[in-house]
Amino acid sequence: MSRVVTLKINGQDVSGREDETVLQVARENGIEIPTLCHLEGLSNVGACRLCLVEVKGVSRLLPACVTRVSEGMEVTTHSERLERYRRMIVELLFSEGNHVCSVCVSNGHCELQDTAIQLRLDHIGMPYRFPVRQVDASHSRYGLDPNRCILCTRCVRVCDEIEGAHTWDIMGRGINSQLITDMHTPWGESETCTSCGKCVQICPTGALFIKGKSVAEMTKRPDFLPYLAMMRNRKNGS
Amino acid sequence: MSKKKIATIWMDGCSGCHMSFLDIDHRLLDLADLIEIVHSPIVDHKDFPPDVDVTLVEGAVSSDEDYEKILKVRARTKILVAMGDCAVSANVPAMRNRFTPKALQEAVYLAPNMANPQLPHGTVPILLPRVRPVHEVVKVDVFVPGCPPSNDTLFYVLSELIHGRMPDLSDKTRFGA
Amino acid sequence: MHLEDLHAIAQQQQEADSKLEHILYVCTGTACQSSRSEEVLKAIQAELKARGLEKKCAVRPGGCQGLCARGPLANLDRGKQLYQHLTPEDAPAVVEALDGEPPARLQLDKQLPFFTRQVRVATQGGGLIDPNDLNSYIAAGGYTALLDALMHKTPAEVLQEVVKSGLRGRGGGGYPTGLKWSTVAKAAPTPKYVIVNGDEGDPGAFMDRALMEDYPFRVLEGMTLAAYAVGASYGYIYVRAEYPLAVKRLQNAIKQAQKQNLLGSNIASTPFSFNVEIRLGAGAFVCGEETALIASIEGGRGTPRPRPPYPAESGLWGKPTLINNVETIANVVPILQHGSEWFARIGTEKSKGTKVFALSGRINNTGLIEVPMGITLREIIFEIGGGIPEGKKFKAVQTGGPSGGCIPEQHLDMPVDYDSLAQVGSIMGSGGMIVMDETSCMVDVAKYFMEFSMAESCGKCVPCRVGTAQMYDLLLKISEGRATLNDLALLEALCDMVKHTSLCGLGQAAPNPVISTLRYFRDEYLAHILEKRCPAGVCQMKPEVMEVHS
Amino acid sequence: MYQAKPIPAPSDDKRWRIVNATMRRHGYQPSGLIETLHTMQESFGFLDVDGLRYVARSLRVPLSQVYGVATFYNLFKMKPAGEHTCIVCLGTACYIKGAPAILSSLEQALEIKPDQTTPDKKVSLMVARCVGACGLAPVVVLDEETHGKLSPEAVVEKVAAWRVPVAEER
Repeated sequence: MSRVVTLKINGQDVSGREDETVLQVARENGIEIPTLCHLEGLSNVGACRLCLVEVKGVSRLLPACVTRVSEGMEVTTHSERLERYRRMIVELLFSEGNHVCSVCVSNGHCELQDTAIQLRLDHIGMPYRFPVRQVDASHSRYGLDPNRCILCTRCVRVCDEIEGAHTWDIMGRGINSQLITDMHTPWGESETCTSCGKCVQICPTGALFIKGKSVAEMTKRPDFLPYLAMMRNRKNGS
Repeated sequence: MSKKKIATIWMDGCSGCHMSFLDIDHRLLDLADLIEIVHSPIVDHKDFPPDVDVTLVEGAVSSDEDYEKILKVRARTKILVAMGDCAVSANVPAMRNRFTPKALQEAVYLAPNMANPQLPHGTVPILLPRVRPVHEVVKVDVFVPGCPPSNDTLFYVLSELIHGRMPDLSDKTRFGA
Repeated sequence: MHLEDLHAIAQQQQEADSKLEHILYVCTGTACQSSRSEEVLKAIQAELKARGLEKKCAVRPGGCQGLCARGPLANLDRGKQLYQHLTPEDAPAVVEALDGEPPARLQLDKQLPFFTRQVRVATQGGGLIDPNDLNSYIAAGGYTALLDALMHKTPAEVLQEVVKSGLRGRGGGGYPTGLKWSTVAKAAPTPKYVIVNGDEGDPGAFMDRALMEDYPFRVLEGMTLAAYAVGASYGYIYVRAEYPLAVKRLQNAIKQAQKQNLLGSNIASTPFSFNVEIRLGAGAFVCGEETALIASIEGGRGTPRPRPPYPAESGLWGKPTLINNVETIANVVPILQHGSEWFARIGTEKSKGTKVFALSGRINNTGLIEVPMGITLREIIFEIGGGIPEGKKFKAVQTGGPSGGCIPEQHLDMPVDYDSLAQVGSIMGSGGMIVMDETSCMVDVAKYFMEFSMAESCGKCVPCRVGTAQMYDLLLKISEGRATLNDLALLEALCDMVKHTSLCGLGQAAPNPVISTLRYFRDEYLAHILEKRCPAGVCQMKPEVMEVHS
Repeated sequence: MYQAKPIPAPSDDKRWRIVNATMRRHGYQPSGLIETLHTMQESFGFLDVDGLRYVARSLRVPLSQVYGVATFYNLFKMKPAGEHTCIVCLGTACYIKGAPAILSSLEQALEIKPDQTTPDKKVSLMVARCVGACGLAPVVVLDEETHGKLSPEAVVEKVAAWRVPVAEER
């Protein structure tokens, strides 16, 4: 059993196990830190950078999702600077794709939209890039609208780590990175997809959706994940 | 106290924001002593007047006409309000940005089932290569996202502004609301 | 192979050499090869043969003599005479004058500050070692350090020498090498790995290429010493595929070393075993980052992951892994040969030893130099480098590539060391040093580097993926005279944000060229924005017209 | 444990033996993927989807991962290159010594952009980050031969010579 450590988050004394992350301990204590790539039950990639926090004595900002708590640590999760950076990150995400909330299936149930509201964004200060991206509607039950994709790779990870199919991955790099199925072949023709739909349920935006849903009708149900992750770990003997 | 001069303009948008504005309904009458609507698609004033206190802008900047209009409006307005998602984020109108204006016009005007397929000449405004939100063209003072923003929101914004306060919209509206 | 055998080989070689009247080394590095140095070598060989001199005089392929701009270069009798601009047609003239004066146009003054101001540690041997021949390396003292360590020192003692030397990482960061080694040495004795990072990706940097091409055995020996010190049994050299000659020579070196039992199982009949494999990069700058490099060796996309855990604790295949840059590793052999005290006497208090720089751009003596830390930029540029050609005025020197900055005239008298360079907004970097004169536009230079970082961003984290693209667009806008002061403010806000929030070094450092040029050349940005003109006359102004569809 | 059946190479092209040899050398481990792609690229000049599928199956790497890796690295090409290649170095030294002028002259003369091939399949135009021969800046690599200090005109002339049809011998 791992040791219990005490630390301060935003001046509040809290305790956690030393194998827990700052994010976990913060959430256990009702302190919300925004995240988009993190999801309980999946491995962490530390890619969205929204959960960066300040730790006393460390000059760099640290991602709460992968930083372990330690004795005497003093964490600040919200500051003028962190909020500014978080707003800019969300602005970058909005400027990168084509996010048209008003006609999106996930309007009102979107983690990107929620994060923007939480951060009190009323407009996007970065020039919109308006990329040209093709919708993939070849799958019989699900659709992919890459215009709404924020490359959080939750779908890639759930497909690989939980379902074990590894149908999804990222091709290209940098600003040209793109979500693909198999050899960049249409989803409906995938040789590996089991149509389990886990990717759809954990997608934070309307990028992956169930066909036939109209505007604002697509609610996601990611809560199956911690349970499946636990069962999988048990089988693997860890 | 002299009445505040209020204007509204309509660029590339569905007019839903103006509908929402009209839905303010009788409460508009409450404001009647305080404001004067000097220009609006609903009151038919030909040219945009100078020295406007507040202009509510609906729609994105999409054509040469919009572009010239917004420059003029900005120059003649003290407080410019981007009203609704089209003005704030270019929203649905921007969905045409993946096509060139030429391809778009051909798809619309030269569709095979058209009775008399021909491209318009000089009769409609010229499309800009890309639809842009208002703040990418001119400075915007107040952003009111929403598709459309509710009449309550618009009433709140207007009342705050005419009383010389900046509205805090953080819990009142959002993108796509 | 034992120490005595090494000495015997060295002695044999020296005796054989002493019987020769002349030995000529012709540089066969990439730059000289592209000026036909291989043909020069063959022509001189043929000429010697034709004159029946091949028993008396030897002409051998050698390493970089440094002054690449004047290649092909050659070195006669250990520096007695230097040659420049050789062509195969010059072979008769060269052979003719072996005992006398070669034609003036072929003579290169060995008293040039370019040569006299250098201090050679990593490039010890001065290119007068045949990179294809293990015996030639042994004759120059090669492998004594390794065998001495294996026979007479414990791993801890080898490690201590490196710690005491004060050597810092030459790949850019300047992390103390000894500390890195200690962490890996302390890690649990599961399989451990040593990786030599030869993925030199900075545009305008070619130090590691030259070191791998000219001293492949030194890289191997250094790597083997590192493996012995930290307890690793397997190693990888990760080389850019764009460096085919380096790959070829390293492959050859591995084969020869294996044959002589200087690499492989039970090296020199000791219990220590170490094997090395070469892995080719495939064109991704980000793979210079430790965790991305590891992902690439594992066969995946070269995307970095958050640290900790550091590779020293959990690296390749999750095992403790030591990653050192080529130049760092090349310093290990001289340190163990001459002792840490000798090494620590070179350089400054906090930056010991030397640094190899690739000097290029608007400078007379472009090429490769090795200088002691603490030398000033002015000495490098105006003495060693011979100043700016065509009487032009110096504007800035860029160090650290896309992660570094531009240093203006006012800081030229600053000593070159890790901390001073950081203070003025640049970094030591891997050693590219590009000189710019008044014909370079600093906005254009910043744009150039941002384009690089944007194209090389792996795309994993948001700030780097989208931030570099947005910054590039803003720089493009500024360079074309379409930007406003608001755009400049947004650019600066993005620089700050991308620097502090990106996942890895590539993103964190991507804004540096912009930040440093804004710091020293803000007036150039303002000229583009407010006056719609490029002071250096580089950028084409494209003032915004309302683009309409006609 | 699931064992993939040995799968046949996409064709009986002899070059697949070379690719197989690389995979064998890496014990058919997934970590051999990049080395295998290098061999494939050297043997065939580019990576095609059927070939990638074969490699994926042989090394037991997911299809999407193979495609992700192949498109991540600059050196891997998904399309065949032309008969000749012209690589313009855009390293910093070359950049400030006139590489952009060389590149734009070539773009004009060949009417293609970097990473494209002329319609006659004669010339592929490419750019390099740095070929490490900064002393010779600006540098152009013509069919693997490094040329330094050339003017835009001289480069265009050399490249144009590739496109002149060789007169048929009678």
